Amino acid sequence: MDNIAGQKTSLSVVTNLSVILLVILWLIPTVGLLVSSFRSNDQITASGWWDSMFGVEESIRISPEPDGVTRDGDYYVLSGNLFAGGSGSVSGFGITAVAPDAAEPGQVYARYSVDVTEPDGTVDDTRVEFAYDADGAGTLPTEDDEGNPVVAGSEVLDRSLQVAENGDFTYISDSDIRRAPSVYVTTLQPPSFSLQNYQQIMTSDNMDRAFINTLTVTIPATIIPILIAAFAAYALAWMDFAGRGFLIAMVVGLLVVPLQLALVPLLQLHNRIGIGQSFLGIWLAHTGFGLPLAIYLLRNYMVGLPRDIIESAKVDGATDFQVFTKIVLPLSFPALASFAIFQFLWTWNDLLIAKVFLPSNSESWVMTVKIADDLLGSRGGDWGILAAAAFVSIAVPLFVFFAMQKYLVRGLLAGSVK
Amino acid sequence: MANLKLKDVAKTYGGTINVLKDINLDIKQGELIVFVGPSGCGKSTLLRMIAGLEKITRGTLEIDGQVVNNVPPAQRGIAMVFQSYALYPHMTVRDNMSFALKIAKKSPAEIEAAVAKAAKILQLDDYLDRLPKALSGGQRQRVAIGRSIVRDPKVYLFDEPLSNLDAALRVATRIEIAQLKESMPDSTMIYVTHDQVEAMTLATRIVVLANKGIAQVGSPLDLYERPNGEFVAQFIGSPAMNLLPGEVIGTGPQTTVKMGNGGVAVSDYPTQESDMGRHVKVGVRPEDFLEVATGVDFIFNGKVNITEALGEVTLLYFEKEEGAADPVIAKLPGIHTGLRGTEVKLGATPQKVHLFADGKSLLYR
Amino acid sequence: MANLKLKDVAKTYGGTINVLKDINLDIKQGELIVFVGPSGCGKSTLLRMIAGLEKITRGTLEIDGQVVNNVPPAQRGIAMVFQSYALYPHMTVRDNMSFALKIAKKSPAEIEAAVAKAAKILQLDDYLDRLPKALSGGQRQRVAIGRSIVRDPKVYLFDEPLSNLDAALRVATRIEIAQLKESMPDSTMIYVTHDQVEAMTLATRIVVLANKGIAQVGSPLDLYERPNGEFVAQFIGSPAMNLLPGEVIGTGPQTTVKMGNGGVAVSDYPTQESDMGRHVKVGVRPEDFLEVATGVDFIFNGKVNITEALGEVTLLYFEKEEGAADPVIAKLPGIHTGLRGTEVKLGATPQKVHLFADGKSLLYR
Amino acid sequence: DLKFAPGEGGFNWDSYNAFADQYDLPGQTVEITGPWTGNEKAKVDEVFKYFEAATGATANYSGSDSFEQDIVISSRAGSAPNLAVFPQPGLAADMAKQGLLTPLAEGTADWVAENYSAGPSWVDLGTYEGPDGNDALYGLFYRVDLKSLVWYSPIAFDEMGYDIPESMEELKELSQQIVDDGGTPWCIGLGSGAATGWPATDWVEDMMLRTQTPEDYDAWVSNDLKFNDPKVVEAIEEFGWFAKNDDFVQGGAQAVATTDFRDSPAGLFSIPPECYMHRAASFIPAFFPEGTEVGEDVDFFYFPAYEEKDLGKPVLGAGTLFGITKPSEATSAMIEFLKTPIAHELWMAQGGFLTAHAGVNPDVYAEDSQRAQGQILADATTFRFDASDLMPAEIGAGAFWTGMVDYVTGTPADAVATDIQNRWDSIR
Amino acid sequence: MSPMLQGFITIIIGVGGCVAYFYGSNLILDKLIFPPRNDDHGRNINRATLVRPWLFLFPAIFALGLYLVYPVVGSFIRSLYNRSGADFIGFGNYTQMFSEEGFRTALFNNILWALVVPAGATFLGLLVAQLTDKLRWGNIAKSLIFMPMAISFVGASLIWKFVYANTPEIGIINAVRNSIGLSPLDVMQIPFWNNFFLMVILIWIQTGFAMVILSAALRGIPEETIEAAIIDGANPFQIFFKIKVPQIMGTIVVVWTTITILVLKVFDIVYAMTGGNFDTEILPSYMMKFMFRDDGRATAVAFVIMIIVLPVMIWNIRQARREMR
Ligand SMILES: Nc1ncnc2c1ncn2[C@@H]1O[C@H](COP(=O)(O)OP(=O)(O)OP(=O)(O)O)[C@@H](O)[C@H]1O
Ligand SMILES: Nc1ncnc2c1ncn2[C@@H]1O[C@H](COP(=O)(O)OP(=O)(O)OP(=O)(O)O)[C@@H](O)[C@H]1O
Ligand SMILES: [Mg+2]
Ligand SMILES: [Mg+2]
Repeated sequence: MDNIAGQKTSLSVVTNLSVILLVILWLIPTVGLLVSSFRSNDQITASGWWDSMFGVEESIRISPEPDGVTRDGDYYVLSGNLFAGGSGSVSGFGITAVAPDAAEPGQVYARYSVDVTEPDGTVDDTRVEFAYDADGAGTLPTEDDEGNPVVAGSEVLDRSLQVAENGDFTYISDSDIRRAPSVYVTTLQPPSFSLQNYQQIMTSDNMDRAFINTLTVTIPATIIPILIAAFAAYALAWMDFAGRGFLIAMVVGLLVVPLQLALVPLLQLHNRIGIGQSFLGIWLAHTGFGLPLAIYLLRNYMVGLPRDIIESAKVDGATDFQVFTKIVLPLSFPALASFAIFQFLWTWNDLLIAKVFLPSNSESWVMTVKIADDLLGSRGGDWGILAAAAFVSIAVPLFVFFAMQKYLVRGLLAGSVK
Repeated sequence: MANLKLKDVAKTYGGTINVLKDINLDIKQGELIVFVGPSGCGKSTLLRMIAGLEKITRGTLEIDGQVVNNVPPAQRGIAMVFQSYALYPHMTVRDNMSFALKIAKKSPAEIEAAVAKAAKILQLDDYLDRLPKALSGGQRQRVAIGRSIVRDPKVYLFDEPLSNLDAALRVATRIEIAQLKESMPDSTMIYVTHDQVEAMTLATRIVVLANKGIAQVGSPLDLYERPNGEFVAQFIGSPAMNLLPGEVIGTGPQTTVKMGNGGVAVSDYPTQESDMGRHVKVGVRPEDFLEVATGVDFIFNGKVNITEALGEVTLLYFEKEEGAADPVIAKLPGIHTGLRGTEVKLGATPQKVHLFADGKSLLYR
Repeated sequence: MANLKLKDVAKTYGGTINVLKDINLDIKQGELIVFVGPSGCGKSTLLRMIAGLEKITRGTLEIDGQVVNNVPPAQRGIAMVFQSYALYPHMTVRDNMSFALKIAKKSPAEIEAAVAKAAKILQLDDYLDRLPKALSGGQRQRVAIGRSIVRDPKVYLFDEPLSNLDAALRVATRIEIAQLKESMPDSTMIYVTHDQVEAMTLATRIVVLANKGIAQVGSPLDLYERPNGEFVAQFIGSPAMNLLPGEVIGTGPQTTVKMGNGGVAVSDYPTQESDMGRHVKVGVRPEDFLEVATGVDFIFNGKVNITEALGEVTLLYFEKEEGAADPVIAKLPGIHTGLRGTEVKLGATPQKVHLFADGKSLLYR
Repeated sequence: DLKFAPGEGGFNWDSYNAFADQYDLPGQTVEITGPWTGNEKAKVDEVFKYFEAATGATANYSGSDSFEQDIVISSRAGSAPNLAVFPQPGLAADMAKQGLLTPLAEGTADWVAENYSAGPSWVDLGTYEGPDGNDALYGLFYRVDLKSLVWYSPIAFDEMGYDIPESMEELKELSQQIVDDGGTPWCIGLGSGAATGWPATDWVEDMMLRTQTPEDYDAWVSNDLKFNDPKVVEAIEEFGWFAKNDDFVQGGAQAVATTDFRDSPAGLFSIPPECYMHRAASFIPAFFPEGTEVGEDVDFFYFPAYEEKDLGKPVLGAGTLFGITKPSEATSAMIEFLKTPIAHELWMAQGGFLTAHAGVNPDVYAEDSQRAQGQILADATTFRFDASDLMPAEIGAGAFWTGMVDYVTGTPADAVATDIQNRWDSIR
Repeated sequence: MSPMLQGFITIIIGVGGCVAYFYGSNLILDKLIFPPRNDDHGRNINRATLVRPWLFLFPAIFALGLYLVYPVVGSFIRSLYNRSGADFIGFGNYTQMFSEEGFRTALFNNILWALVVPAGATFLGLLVAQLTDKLRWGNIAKSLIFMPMAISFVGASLIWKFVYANTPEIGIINAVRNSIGLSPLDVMQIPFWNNFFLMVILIWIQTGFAMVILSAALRGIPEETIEAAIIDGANPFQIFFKIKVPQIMGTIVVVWTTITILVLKVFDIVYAMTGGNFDTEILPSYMMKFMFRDDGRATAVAFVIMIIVLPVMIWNIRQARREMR
């Protein structure tokens, strides 16, 4: 098939492009999650993940320590560098949170107390703020925010701030600077990523234990239902007995049973027969809940195998057991692999069943429980952790997917029958 | 070891499609029975019923006196070559062939030997480690044959085992099968084929299936020389026997028949007075026709439409007469060229002239 | 409409398995070329390369002077019957046959007519509404043939189209194909078969493939009468030509060869002085052997091992001599019984005696 | 490795020693499940360590986000832990009714009444009808949340020259002034996954307490005051005054319904500020950006009452309570332990904990802010428990939530209230 | 014993026990109970043939019966009782439910989900399976598209918050709208269509499932039939729709069914994204509201869900019948 001559390249280009498009569409959300997993919770809520790649213009509040205040006439002066001990580049600054980029670096930003004439004629005092170049003298605006004319000559300098691009600043105030003043600068924040979230997950107590527990739950809970279902599927597909149709119908019907219905009665049952909350219990539970889908998928696949091959094996003297193990099972690899992937995913990501059927002590926690109950900040708000957890737990299933994908092969049946 | 007895066996697919009915057949241990019949007449179906792969709708199948209608295939002691090969796609050629032996818990050495032997016979040595998908059609078929001959079953069932093989290999394999049969005189074989030569050379008896039932059973020569009706007469032998209409004009131990356009046929078939004037079909095999000189009695004369030179013989296709289903064909020994478009007169010796009335042979009444 | 030209074509599977090499072949428009060759020699592969289903590893394929190595199959104007049928399992017989026409946007009436005609020829009328899985092997094959003949392609490719058919149907279909060919003298057909008769009767030229290449190309009679080597000599004709060792004792326009155990063969093959004393193989086809009386020159004598009576002829298998690969076979006209175990002397006319040295024919040097 | 060395600090070590002398239960285990996870779980684990040290028993605490579901499943299935920590009384009452809880030892009710501030009301809140129809004390409150708080950024207030409002009227004025100044006064987020809507119920409850009498509030809880009573509708519309005004809430009224409550305080901290005030319970600092210091970067004030209504200083609160799901000797010991002041102080000292226990030493509070919250509690003229936690789950954790979402997204208040009332009627 | 070893041993015991059952029971059947010896050779074999299917089926039937049938029957009975479980009220829960606006909305939405999600996921899955089939980097593409399958529903909902969030700083949709000057929009609050935005999430997840199964099926198609179609002149689209799709119809039904059933079980997405508000409730999330509070009502919803699947079930049983013939 890959051998066919003259396959059109244009078609393959279109195919490639559309797959790329689809993949990108599919990835956008996931990439978002991935990026978020390297960010702290605050960053996640502050800016979009797509912005996180680039540095962001961000306004921050800096409160320089009020050491070394000098006196200059009526005014108190504080000067220094805003990025004490670090470096940065200021693209704007201000003295209130409302206008953190009111002035450009090199300018002076000043606040004056002034008198204004209100529309009704009364004179009121208010404040005006304006920026001017450091070398030139500032011109006072003639109106305040509301458009009232300023009474000329009434101005008194409240405070002023001058910040250079490298962070050098001079802060002048008419009152003593005892508390650290709040200076707002707008700077380019470098992208900030850390492995903090991952570290928190990976290094938390007993994580290894939880990992092993998860495997202990997952592996048998994947293999056992497959095994049981494969036998049942074979019987339903290739063996002749009364009630076959009814059983098939029943399996389809049971596919839809909501899990929640079954939890309480089953746990009661487990307690009654002495299994209690244990690994055995959770295997059985996963097996029971996974079986309908497994039988359904496998049966449908097996029915499609060429009849002649199975008959041939029977003529060769194989019993049903041998036909199943030697012929049907190997030929059903694609279906087995697909189902294995799904059952694995399902048990791997499961939280509900693990919580119900395993003891609640931390000794028997699986990873999902560990993450949900132990790591996630209270009430599940920590998106960073959640994102990292999602990626930590994605790794193994993806590995399984890769490992299994090679069984989803083409032409397994090629050459067997005409 | 194995006598087979089919009693009133019938097969219906899906309740309505009637494929076979009233099949009665005794197969003795050691026989090699060949099923022939037109495509779709139910040969494979019959074989599959014997194998136990298809339920018998009505009637019984006995193996060695035991009714086995409900015995599963594995317990019937049979080996089968499927028309569709039915190779195990996930196993190499070697594994395909040794599968049955492994199931039977034979020792590895034994298996190895059996496989090697079969591979040699079937010229598959070079392919033992390939998967079926990397084989040619003929190679796949050989694997399918190999799979059955490595075993030692009571009954062999072959469904057109040689159809994809080249002539040389076909002859060789046919002879292998004959020898296999000879070396195991006790085993019973049932063989479906479309190849006349295969049928003729291999069969102890041939079963001709037609029209949902058995048309005739007999030894190859029987069928060839004494077909019980027009169907068998035309089915056995290739090209098929020519059937020409005529009217009985002389009876007795030999019968004389007046043909159309002036010909006269004399047959060794005996007839009675009462047959006088009866409309019959005169059957002459293409290879039994002889060119006769003008003036001599001829059975048929006509204009040659096509000639096919096959080397040792030449086939003459005559122009089809009105009303006739098929053109008359003659097979003359040697190479004849330049006959196309000429008029040729044909006759035959009385032993070789068959007579049929109402589709039945006048020999069998 | 279509001339095909293969130039140095080669095919390698998976980089290492070398299947075909140095294939050079000119196929003229309107020819019916038959590929024959041992099973697994690459016939299907060559056909698939012509169809475009398999990339050509090396060399070029031209159709009507244009290199089409990279032209997709659909644009090559071909129809193909697959060895494995390749029916669409989800479509009824009717839909299988009309698929290509529907794709080509033919009108429903046209499609209906074409399908009805093909179904009639192939006796599939009753099965038009069945799915392939409810058909017998032969019926499936017929559907596959039907699928190709409803179309009107430039080139037909048939991969063993008749192997599962019974003799009568096979003859009928063969003739249909011949007539189809005749009615469309412009269309080119390439045909793979294992059936000698098919090859001989249908082919304009036969291509014998062997040993990864072409052994000989020629008209059927050419190959039959003048094989260019032992391989072709034995491959064409069934049973295969007998090859007997001998020593040249007389040269000239006719050659005399001294055989083992006292026989003498005279051949019409011319030889030169220098060939005197040369060890050659004397080839005689089984059907060319004649029983000769004692005292007369014989080419071979031996004890009959097995006889096979085929009706018109009888096959004699002689006991294999030491060192010989195959037993000598003779095909004598008529029915001979009771020869088993007796000594028989065989001769042949000089035209029918072939001579080979070192595997090559002495005619072609 | 106990966090606070015994005998040191202002802790009530006497009560600890007395408890330790009384109990010796080596080898026994107490299984506890509750809603505390993460940080909070770490803190409560510290507390339990002292229990272990004192008794020799083991205390296993596991927390879960879906605690409400888990506890029902496990106790019905018969594999309940010994103790469960209920985040609201409603679920505990349900389980008590089904016989899944064991009443606390006799005399506990009296003890609570005596030793908790506003003791009798805590007794009431922990008393439910058992399967036999008799009332009994099932729950012991441990940890109280204060809900009537408004969080703000002192620096922002400073810069803008805003003052902390002393009354609801002032609060409304301030809101308007902020808008006039070009800002957005409030951040409100109702999003909480399946529980979306619950933060609005707190608003409405606070408004109920500020517009109606405590008696009306109680009647409302018991549905003696219908949900669609004009009084209730008025309270809902009071909430709407803030939440349904596009100018008043960050992102506009539409955003209120979907913004996650955990993300909603973020606006307080952004520069320029996206909002200036956020009404939330005492636990909200858990969702502030990392490194935020309460008192410095953020502070709170009491969600004030109307001056004109003269309803005093009502306070809305909530609390978690311990209930016995599987009695054992060690379990009873644990309840006894929780009655000691030290058990409360140990968490108080780790921060994020208020208590109604009157015997604790306020000095051990980790932060001044907590002390201040304690002060608000103490100053309250009326204390009422979160109404939605007391209503039947279908209402308090269902119809009320979704009703509030409907309300903020456009449905009129009376329609919403009628809907909820209908639901309430239907479950009787 | 190290936990690793302990885990390993438990795994061995668990899986080994299962294998031992099948192997052992077959052996016992053949060798001990009905040995094909003596005079009852044939009869014993027949008996064994009668028993064997049940041997194969026993563990499955046992597990299904215990883990599904038993709770279902119990639940059905429970759905006939009132809230407390004390009083039998017949179909009271059902009639009550149908009279409620909320339930009807959930039912309507759910039917919408059951139609749209399987169709969307199956179609996209088929598309991806087909497109990636021949690509050299097809396996990588597939893995990437499969990835959402490996993320838990909660994780997935979180991811989509980054897409749908109504602030341009968090939600990518609004970031895009913002950049082209549109005002932010909360897609979760657009009536009716918000359902579709939620469905997109499940489609995004389930496409991977459909893709894996369908791509296995596509690969199972006999290549000759495709070659035949190529020769018949079919273009890639025709090959896909007329040759490939019909041949994997059985698998498409399977995928469709599986996803439909999943749709009827998954509540997490609605739960986490909207909590069922803005008229996005679906039956499973509606059920969760009652679960463990009013079991009578919850189980009644469960049975309504099962009834919705009835058509799909019947479709499947028909298909199975057709195959068995
Ligand atoms: N996929 C493959 N990989 C490796 N070898 C192959 C493959 N397909 C075919 N072959 C080999 O190529 C050779 C030619 O195969 P091909 O099918 O062309 O033979 P053929 O002449 O048609 O034979 P037959 O008459 O038996 O059909 C065979 O020997 C076969 O084993
Ligand atoms: N599953 C089926 N349902 C209905 N009819 C069937 C089914 N299988 C086979 N048939 C029909 O039964 C008849 C006999 O089929 P069978 O395969 O036995 O023929 P056959 O003699 O082997 O032919 P061939 O020589 O072509 O292989 C055919 O006409 C076929 O169409
Ligand atoms: Mg057949
Ligand atoms: Mg071939």
